[in-house]
Amino acid sequence: MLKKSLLIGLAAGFAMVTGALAADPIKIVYIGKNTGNPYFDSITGGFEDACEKLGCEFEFVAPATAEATSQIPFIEAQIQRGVNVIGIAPNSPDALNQVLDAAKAKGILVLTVNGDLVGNESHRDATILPVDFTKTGPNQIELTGSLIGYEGEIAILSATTEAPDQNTWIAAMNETLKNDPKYAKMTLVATVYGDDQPEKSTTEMEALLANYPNLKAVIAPTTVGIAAAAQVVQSRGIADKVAVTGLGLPSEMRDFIKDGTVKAFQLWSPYNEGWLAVHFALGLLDGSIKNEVGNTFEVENLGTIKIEEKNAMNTQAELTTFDINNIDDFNF
Amino acid sequence: MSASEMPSAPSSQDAAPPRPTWQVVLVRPETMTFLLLIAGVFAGSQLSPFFLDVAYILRSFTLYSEFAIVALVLTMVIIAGEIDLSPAANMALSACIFAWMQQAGVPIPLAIGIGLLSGLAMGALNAIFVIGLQLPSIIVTIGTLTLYRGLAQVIAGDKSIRVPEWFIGIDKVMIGGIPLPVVAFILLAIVLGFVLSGTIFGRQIYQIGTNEVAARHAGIRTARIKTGLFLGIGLVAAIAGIVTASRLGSVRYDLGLGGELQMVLMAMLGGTYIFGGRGTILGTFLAAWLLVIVSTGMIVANVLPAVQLVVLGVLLIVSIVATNFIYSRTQR
Amino acid sequence: MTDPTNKAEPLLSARGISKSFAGVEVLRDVDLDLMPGEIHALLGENGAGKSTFAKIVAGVHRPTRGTLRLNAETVDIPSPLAAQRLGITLIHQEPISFPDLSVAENLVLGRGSGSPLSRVPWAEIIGDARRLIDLLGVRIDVTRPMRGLSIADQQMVEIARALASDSRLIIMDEPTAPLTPKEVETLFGIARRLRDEGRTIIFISHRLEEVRALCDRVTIFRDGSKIATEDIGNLTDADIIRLMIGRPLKEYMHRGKSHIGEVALKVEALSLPGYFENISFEVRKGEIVGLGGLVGAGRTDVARALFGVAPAASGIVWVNGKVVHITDPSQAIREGLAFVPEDRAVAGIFRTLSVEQNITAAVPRQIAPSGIIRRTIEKAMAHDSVRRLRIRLASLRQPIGELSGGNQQKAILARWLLTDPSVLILDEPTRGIDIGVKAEFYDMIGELAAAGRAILLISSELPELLALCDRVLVMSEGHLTADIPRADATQERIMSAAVPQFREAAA
Amino acid sequence: MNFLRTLLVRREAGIAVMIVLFCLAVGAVKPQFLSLDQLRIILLLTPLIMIAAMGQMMVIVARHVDLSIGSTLGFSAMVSGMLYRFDVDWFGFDVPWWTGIPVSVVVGALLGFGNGVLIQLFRLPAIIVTLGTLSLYRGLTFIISNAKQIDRQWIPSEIKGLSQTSPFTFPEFLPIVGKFNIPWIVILAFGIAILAYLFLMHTRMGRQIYAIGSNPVAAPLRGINVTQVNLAVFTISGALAGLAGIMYASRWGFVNPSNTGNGFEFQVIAAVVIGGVSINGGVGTVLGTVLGVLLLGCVAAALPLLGIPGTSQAAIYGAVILLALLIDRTVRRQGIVSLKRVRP
Repeated sequence: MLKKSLLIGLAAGFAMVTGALAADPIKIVYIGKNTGNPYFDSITGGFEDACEKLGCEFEFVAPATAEATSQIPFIEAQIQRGVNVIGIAPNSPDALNQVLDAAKAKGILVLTVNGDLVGNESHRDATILPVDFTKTGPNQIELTGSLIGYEGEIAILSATTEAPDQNTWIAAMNETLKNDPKYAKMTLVATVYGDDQPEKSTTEMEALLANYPNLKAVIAPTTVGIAAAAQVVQSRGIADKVAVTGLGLPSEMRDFIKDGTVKAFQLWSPYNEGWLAVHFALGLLDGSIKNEVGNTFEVENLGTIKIEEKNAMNTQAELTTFDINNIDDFNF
Repeated sequence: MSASEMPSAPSSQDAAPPRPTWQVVLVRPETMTFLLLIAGVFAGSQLSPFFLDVAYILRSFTLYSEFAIVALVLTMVIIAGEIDLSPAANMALSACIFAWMQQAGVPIPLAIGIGLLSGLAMGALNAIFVIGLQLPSIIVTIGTLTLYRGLAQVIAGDKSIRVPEWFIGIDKVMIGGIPLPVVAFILLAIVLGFVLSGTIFGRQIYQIGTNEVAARHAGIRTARIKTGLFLGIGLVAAIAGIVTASRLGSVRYDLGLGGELQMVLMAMLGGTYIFGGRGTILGTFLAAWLLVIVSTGMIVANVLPAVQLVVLGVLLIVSIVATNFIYSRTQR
Repeated sequence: MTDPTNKAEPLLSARGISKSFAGVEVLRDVDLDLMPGEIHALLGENGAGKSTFAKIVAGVHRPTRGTLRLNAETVDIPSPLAAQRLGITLIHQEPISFPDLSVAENLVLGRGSGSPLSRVPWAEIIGDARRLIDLLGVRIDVTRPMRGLSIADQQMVEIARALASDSRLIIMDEPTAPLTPKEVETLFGIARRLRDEGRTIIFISHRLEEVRALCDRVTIFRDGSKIATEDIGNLTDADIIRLMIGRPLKEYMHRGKSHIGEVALKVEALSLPGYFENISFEVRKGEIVGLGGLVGAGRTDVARALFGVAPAASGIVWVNGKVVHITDPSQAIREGLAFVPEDRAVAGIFRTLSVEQNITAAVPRQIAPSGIIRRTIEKAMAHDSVRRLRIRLASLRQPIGELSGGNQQKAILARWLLTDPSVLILDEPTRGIDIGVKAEFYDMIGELAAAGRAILLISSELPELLALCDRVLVMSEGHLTADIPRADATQERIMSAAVPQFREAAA
Repeated sequence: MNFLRTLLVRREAGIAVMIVLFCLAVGAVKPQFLSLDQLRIILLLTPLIMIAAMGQMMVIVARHVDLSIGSTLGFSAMVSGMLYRFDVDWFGFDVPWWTGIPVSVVVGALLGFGNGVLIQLFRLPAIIVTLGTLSLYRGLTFIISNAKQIDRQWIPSEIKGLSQTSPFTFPEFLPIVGKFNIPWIVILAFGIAILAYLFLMHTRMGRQIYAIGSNPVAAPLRGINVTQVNLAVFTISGALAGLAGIMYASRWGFVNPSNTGNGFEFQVIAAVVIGGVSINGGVGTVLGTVLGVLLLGCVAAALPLLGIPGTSQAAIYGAVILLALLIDRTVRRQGIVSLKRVRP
């Protein structure tokens, strides 16, 4: 018994020694909101490909559920594992502050990828966002306008009432509608929240149709919302009367595009977020990039990236629009 | 009148011989918990070289310390023949009320007081339904669990409420190198362990759980003691909620979501008998460490969270089967 | 009546039936033949083995050894279902029913076979049920749920069920306890009719007069063995009692008169609607007052009300001259009351806890003056109790569930003596206790009274009341119907006050 | 007073009245609530809950509870989803569109059977066992799916069509009902309810479920095979959760390892308890359960129409469960009192 445990101890010791001897590659981990979220498959793909190309170790972990605190033990564990870079899509803008500070104190580079710690930016080193979020609202309004001839009642089906990104966009949409004479004949009649649950999103959508019989378009700037809204329109066979658009995943929306339920919707490339995150992180670590606002650097496939206010950077300037012509070109 | 004058009773009436002492001491569920704990430490050290680090394990325990603290009181509730599935939701609602109050300008001590009072009130509502109206606690607390978390959501929506900087970081306060919440857990375990085994209050909890009708007939104020337990767990849950708020620095309605499963698991793994009357604080104390060791070991080894769910479910079922088996063997 | 033993073949013959529970033999080598068309009584003290034997025949228990032959074929009866299929039905002491199901369903449940998905023929079931109930000459709506039926009606449904399953052997386990004499008469009429149809009935009862009125033969059990099987006509009551207890009745010692002092417990106009009405009596120090009556007459409810388990709605209670309003047992204990409840397992013992804990359960202040348990005090108190009451055990730390019934009951009594009560309420204290320990109890009760305690003794055993009590109160249907001084107390007087019809005639 | 009592006792009538009053009240504020269109919305909100509620009802009537149905739903939906997704990789051909229906039902039945075995074999309380399998089955869903969602392109359009197309439509020229169609999924749910009714009221085993719930101790004495019945009850509950799983895929067009069926058990238990099924076993009707489901559906449909934020929905469910418990308690107490009168 004693002999056996001694052997195991020795073996473990050897493993550590050999591990230390090999040139330590940079270890990057990305912590998603929760497992089973198809959105993160695509981001992870970007991380993996970039790491393979640039030579670093990558792992994706995520808690089973997306409540505010569920990521904390995972961050603790990564600190303990001694990774070099933590990328995270935070489940809470502030509940992670303490543990992220602990990570930074250990010299770990903390990047928020696809979602930021709004109001708590000091607790991470930089953030990588897919697009310039100030342009999302106007982009969406323009797309909607083009679908309904810039005239008629529209409504918004959002995620949760407090979702920071969505609220930024909705505010921008309101501004655009109010200020741009091009959209003077479009009126926003309601903003409702489906809490990113299919059931709730569906009942909210049904309620919109019941409350506003003259509705021309629904903007759902959330992947769950747009799918639910499209499904309602599809089952009621009113695609020609009510246009559904917003932000969606091509993989989830392909069918709706093909059967004409949805004419067009928008998104960015989640893949590129992962791709950019790895390039940026490795650049910082080897000193080729300085993490200062206003600096720029080149990334393969993405061109010149500029570090904006609050150390934020975007993979692309404006949203990509998906419709029947290009939907099959995207596999995420 | 002496016994020898009476016709001697047949052999069937004689008392059965008691079990040998070694059996009484060793054949008990706590032994199983302890062995599992050792096995867990060993398995964890085999899974990941980063696991065996006292500071890390203590830090990880801190993340579960609020649940563990409540689980100690829950153990007493279960021994008394009841169960409470609502404390995790209670934690969320108390913390939300506290955070909401302090945000509205109520001084922190007063806000804490109100938070604790609301925890007591939630315990009282459970007590009214279970003791006053004689409804089964398991169904009642499933109802109140939904209600309390729902109310937390009504109060806080899904935004997080910040607490002031100085209030943050109770888990960073170290006493002899041990985080304060862990110290609190250990102290509470010692106190409650003594209360349960050494005081008349504890004695009567066992008696109520063994046979409530008999307890009432023996003049034990069953309603008062059980009400006390529900109030106690309500209060302790509120304390745990506010400790969590200090650890996280912010409060959201989903604080401690799913914590009821962890708490029940700690009590069950520690050999608390689901039908009441049996169990010890020592068992729950060991089980809390076991659970943290198992979870942490898997997280630091980057085991899929799915596997963790499976392991938790299996552990729960195995622990009840084993506990029931041990008790049925030792009970004639 | 022809002698049934002359008929050729027994319906059921048992040979060498033995049964052990956890290594303890409760039934030893019982041989018994039951003839078709006879009503056969099983008699014996509690725990003598008669119910165990009946349950083996009904498939509830399986014998450890021995064989059963039904119509000369060896049979194995592994379950009540198997028994039913063989035409054996057990009618339980307390009818087991499914309160949420209709009477008709209760009648047919478990009858016949068929795939689980086979159709329930409702029309047929309801028709059959009506027919059966009519046959018994009672009025019950068979489509209403069982919940809410009186015990007697439930029993009728049970009997109807036995008829429905066309049973050849019907076992009635103390069926008459909750019934009124009129209902008993109906039941007997039915039983006789069934016998005349050629069925066999096993009748378990403690009431000799009923056995005598109904049964053809009796078998007497004692300490797990069959003592005798005889035609009822060949035995006198004294014979039967001698066979049952193994010695003459007079060994139940008649205690000497103790000094009767001032009033310790006085009750006036105590009422709890639906349970008892207008109960008034008093018990003096040193006095043993019996409380007799049929099961369900409200005696236990009065005791529970006095002790605060289920408080009365109105009425006044004095304890030692002071008016008290007791709403909780803890309060009752403070006022000097003690209550040994009827059902030990349900309301008395903490099965898995130690004997020590069980004994000291009612005196928390004494073993833990500051809230913290003082083990030495506790141990000394428990030890002293064990010695005084001669509780037989291996260790004070032993779970009380490991003790015999009599010793468990002694421990409960010990618990109450530690509270030093001035009024002791004993509800069926000797039920389920073997005869040796019973006599010990009688002595103890006498001693307690002699020491100046007031004792209210609830008992269904008339000899017990007659032997021990200074006065016997009798309850019937929630009312106090008699207060009989010792000198005038006879079994007949007590029974006539206990049975509703007689009371009305007497009034 | 007498009327109130009848209401409480005849729970079905009570719920029906509650539904009508609720709808009228909402209709007074929002007239569009009282339309055939809304009826269709409500009906479409309920089928998953109704299917699973039939199983849960049997479990509760037998004096148990099944907390694992949400995870069972998720797992069986995932198995079918993966079958559609990977059929070519696994078998080299496309499986017919209907394959998922029997597969999900069988998978659900197996999981339910697993619950039953644990509960019956080890004599464990169902609530704790199913709390364990709630976690266990959810974890297995993640593992088999490798935590990947099955997107709508993989779900056959016939399956999705079940919740959109109707087997029959009213003639167009009819006023009002002309455009009213009842999708397959709703008909299926009511069909299951009718089957459940026939099973519970008109088969031997159905009645035995009531008997066990009414008096679990006496049931074996009456020759009822309690093991068999309990296993059957949990298996049926699992099978119906499985059917609800494939219907989830139909209704929402995707299967997600984490969302699908998450928290479903609370909705179902709420509906069943509201429907008058007693948590003390032995009492409950299919009609009551159907009405309970519909009442929940009405509430769920009315909230967004009234502009009540979705965040208060959980609190309302919780309050409704507690309210149902109170009503249950009131009814039960009357029963106990009347029983005590004849049997002190």
